[in-house]
Amino acid sequence: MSYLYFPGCSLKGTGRAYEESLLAVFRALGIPLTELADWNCCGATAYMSIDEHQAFALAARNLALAESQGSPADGAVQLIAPCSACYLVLLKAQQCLAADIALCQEITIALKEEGHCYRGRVRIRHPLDVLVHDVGLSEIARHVRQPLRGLKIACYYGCQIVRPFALFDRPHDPSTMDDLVRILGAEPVSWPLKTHCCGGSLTGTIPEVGWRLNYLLLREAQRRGAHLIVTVCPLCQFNLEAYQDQIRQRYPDLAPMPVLYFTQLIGMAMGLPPRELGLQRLLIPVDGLMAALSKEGAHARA
Amino acid sequence: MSERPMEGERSFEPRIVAFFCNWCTYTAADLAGTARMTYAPNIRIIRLMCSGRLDPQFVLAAFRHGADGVLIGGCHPGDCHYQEGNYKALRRYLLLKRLLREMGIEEERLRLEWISASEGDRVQKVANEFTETIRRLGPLRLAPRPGVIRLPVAALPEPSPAAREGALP
Amino acid sequence: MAAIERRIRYESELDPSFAREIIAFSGSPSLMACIQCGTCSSACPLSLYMDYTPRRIIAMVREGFKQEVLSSRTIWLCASCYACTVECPKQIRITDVMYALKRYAIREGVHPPRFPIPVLARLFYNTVRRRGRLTESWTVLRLYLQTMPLRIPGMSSLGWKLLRRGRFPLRPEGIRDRQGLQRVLRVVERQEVTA
Amino acid sequence: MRAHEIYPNGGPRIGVYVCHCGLNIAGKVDVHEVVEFAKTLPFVVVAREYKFMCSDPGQEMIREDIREHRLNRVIVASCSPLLHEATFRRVLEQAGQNPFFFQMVNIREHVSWVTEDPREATEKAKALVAAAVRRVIFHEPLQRRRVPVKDHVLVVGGGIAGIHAALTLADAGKHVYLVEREPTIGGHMAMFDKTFPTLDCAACILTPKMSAVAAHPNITLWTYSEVIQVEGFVGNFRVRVRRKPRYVIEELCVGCLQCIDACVYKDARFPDEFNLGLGKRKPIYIPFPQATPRVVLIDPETCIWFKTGKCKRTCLEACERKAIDFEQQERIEEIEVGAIILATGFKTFDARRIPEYGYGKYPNVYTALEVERLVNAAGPTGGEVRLRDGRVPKRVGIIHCVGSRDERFNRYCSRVCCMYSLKLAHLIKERTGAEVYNFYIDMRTPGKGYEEFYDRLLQEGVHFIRGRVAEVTDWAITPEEEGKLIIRVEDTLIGVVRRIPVDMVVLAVGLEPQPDAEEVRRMFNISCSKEGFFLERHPKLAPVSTFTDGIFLAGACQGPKDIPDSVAQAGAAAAEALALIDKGYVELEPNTAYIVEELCSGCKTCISLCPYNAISFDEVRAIAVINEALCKGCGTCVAACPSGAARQHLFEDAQIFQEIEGVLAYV
Repeated sequence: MSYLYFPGCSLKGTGRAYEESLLAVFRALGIPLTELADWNCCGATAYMSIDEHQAFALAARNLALAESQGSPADGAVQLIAPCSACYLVLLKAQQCLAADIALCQEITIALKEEGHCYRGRVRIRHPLDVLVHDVGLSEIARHVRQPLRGLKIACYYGCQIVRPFALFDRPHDPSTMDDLVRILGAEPVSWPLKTHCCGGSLTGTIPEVGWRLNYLLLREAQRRGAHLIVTVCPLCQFNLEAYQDQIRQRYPDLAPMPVLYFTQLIGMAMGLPPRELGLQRLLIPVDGLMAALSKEGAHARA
Repeated sequence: MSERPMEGERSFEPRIVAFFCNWCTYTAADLAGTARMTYAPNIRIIRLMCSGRLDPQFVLAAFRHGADGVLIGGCHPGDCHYQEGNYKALRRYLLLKRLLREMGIEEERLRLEWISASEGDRVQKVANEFTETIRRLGPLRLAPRPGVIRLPVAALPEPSPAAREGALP
Repeated sequence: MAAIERRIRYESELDPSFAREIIAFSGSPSLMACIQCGTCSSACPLSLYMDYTPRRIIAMVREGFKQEVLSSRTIWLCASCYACTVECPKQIRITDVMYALKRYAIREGVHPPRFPIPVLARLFYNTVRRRGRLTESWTVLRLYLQTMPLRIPGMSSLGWKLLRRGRFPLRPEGIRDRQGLQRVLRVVERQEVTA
Repeated sequence: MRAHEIYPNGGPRIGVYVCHCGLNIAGKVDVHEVVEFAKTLPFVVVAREYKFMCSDPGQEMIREDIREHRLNRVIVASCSPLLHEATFRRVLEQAGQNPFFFQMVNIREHVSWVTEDPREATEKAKALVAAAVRRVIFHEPLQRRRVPVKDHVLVVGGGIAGIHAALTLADAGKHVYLVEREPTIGGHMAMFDKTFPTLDCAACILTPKMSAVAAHPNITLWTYSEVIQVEGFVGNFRVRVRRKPRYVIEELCVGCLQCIDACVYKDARFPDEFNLGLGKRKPIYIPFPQATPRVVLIDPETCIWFKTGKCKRTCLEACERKAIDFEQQERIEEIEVGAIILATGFKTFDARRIPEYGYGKYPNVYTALEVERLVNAAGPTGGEVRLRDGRVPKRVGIIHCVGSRDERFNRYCSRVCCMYSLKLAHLIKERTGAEVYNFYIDMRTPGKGYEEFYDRLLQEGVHFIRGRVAEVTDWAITPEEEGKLIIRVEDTLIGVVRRIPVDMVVLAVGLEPQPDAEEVRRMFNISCSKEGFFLERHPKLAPVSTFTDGIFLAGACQGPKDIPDSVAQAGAAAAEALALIDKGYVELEPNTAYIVEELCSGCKTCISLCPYNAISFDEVRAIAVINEALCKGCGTCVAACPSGAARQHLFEDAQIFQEIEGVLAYV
């Protein structure tokens, strides 16, 4: 199956390593991934706060582009959206357009201005969903060169990929990432904050509020014995990683906790070169852990 | 007594005859009433004991006498009060659809629905939907329709033997 | 000591059509079915900072407390995590109600001045409308300049680190067919006005 | 031929009566206009309106008109025939008319209550009246069939409702078959320690009734048994019951329990169903000491002999009366009864369906039913409230409305949870001295002595926090939360979100229909309401009847109910059953099919269609013959007869054709 890929604005900025590692992993698995040409902002949270219908139009334009650029499989073009916010907004727009005929007409008329047309034949996918359900855990296991043995990981799903529109995992106690992490040889820690919110853009707008939320997440991961947190969303990753200095000034009991994209973790286990995975872009490096791992790996091989 | 206005004089109001079985659908229609679920006034309900009593002639008669649509309501499969009358209704319904097609009547004018005694909301939904379907299809144009009541007294059919035998008080 | 305030509300101070407007705006008629159980508030990760809990916002919307609702901090603190929407036993789309309230407040211009969240929303909106995509670096810089200039020194080291790691590219992003997109959005806008 | 020639008394003389039903009809339909319209219809001699046609003066008005105007046909336009058809037919009878010269027009449920616009409602009412006038002209005099009834009653389900119904009927001298699926009767009530609001000991009030059932000469008690087939109709049901083998001969076992002591398993080690797995039992066991009948049973799933065929079978030797029978087979019993009472009860909501409450994940989250066993003196802990690790909880949170009042699960209020939560709060506090928190959405205490009980709990210092809990978690934020379960809730009366650490969480799970309610419903040919409980014939006026005559409902199978209501309903169901069978016969609607012999071509189409084998073929005359005693009046054969020879009383083709034309002629 071939997939179209909708990066979203963050994957071209703070989340560059997400894009790099995602592309690297898919390449290594031999799955073609084509970036959607001339994609635009998905119409996420902030835009929806100003104008809902315009936000839907933004999302629908991307869906229309996907329909014209992709080749359908099972009647729909598969469009991968790695950012949780993009994933949610595209899904939301799709479901609202399907449910509300008047809205759908309004958006169709507007899209015609640019010569686009959306017919509802796109399936919006999160890469976690694709990797676990399309590619399959056994196929990924086949590609693991350097099992992440001994690594304890807090799988952080964040809010928007599991609720309220997504269907590929349980909204209260998702487990796909835990299963994936286990296949890579690492150990997912049991922690109750898998889907608690990171605060989204609040870290930028009301920093103290956002920082406290992230402090609670980081502290709990730390207390449950996690070596690192793995995320599926550029905003979650940024919030959890970038403000750790600021958080520590207020809450000194916090030790540095690396925060990786799940695609980076897969890449590490597959033995892909760190630079291809954008590991050098992390603010809290995993070099130490990597070194320990490769020693372990050497041990295992010997 | 108001005569039915000519088509085109005002917006078309479909005339729909509904045959509901006593145990499920008729009861559901009662429930819709008890729950005050309003729906299109175009549905005229005729009670049968079972949808299996539905003689295909009833449907044809309804169309002949001016119905624009006919709705049949029975118990869900497996729920028939008389074991399987609803399956018989289903067979006749399928046959009727073919027949209607042959007669040049749109087959959407006949609809069969399984509605259980607790599904008052379904009566509402089906009544509204079906009325809209028929409204979209427009009036059924067959032979001229009766306007005022013309009870064919002279042509009263023979009463059944029981009546003839003078059991009347 | 805080100023003593009158807490009574007279009917003439309320807006009886407010609930209807918000229902239409949010597409969530089940709002009227709220049983005030408070699940939304306790599911909300941010309710601890809110002046009114989400449950109270629903109650106030329903009763027409328009002024209080639109000027409350609550609606801006909503991070759209949808926890309340998923948990609500009456299936009220609370997140969408919050979006509707934000849009209403921005339209009426009643949100707290220089409050960073609506400012960010506006910056985001303008950039996307103009260029089709967002450039995170510039948006954040503008936001800090407009709302929290004094915090810039404290954040500069983070900015520098991000720049060095290539995570803060300053080259503005944009799509090719900007005019086309703007036409699309203008048509949506026109239709909304006529509707 | 003209109508007056056909009808000896000068042709149809019709009276039309339109009911206001207070404002129920008159508030929407212009009743006066309908009456004036009716007067213009052929053969209508009188047309009148009245506020309440079903009232005495209304009925009298019709009777008088029948006499005065020599009416021979009557139409009443009011509510649903399912409600008052019998009433008005009786009116005709009282006035010396055959009751089947009557047609009812449903202008309430089918018109005034479901139509927005008064104009349209009035027009619809007129159309339906017109149809009825046309129809009733073709009505004929009919006689009701009388069928004798069997005077035995089947009660299905041996909880408190079934027990009470069975005892009531047995005391009235009727023979009762009480069939219970479990090895003992007693149902949920047998699991409780105390009952609200009086704190009566459940066992003290229930066990005497259980023994009375076992000892009653008029009751045949079949436990560990299930109804597998129901045939027939009111007064004459044929029922097959499967009696599962308990591998112990009931008649011989005296309940000495020596076999249990003798079992090769020295310790009880299998989860015990009666204690919801909180206690243990052996493969040969008795559910609880007061089980009725007091007869042991062997569980073949856990018994070594059944699993491997190798066991010393020490139980055999231990039984002096030789009651143990490893060869026992299931038995099918066939009975004939006149009435059936269903008292199949409820099941509790599966708390795992709300993962955020952590049931099944955190060991110290319990369902209320489990806690009933914990506080029960005969329960696994001897009545001490202890957590699974043996600790006594110091702080306990009780979460109300688990699975109830929730669009995602059950929309309805389960009615009993508030009160049983209060009871458990009281018992837990009494036994442990713990701080107890109740988390409720609304307190519902409508019942005799219920509000007073709530007041007592308030005074006892139990905490009542108004708010639905979003989450139970082991995620501690502050030091006092370490090692506890934390309940996150909005205290809605104060308007702040609180986190309350507790040692034990009790989930007040709601009541749901039994998982097999749907199959039972089909077997007994009754209906279920939307949420899956059995549907009563009328919520107010026929609350224990079903749409199938002769089948009655008692207890929580009809909807969530507490013990007093279940018992009251069981008494009502018993009275209805008694009223039915005591009369000795039932009158059946004369809506049977018949064959007009001269028209029958002998094609046999009808014979295979009849679900009741009521049609046979007369080889000599080469025609179909209908046995009216077997015919139930569905009319399937009538609709299928190609020559029009099969007809149905009360639903004659001519009548229905007139009705069709009637509703269409006037729109």
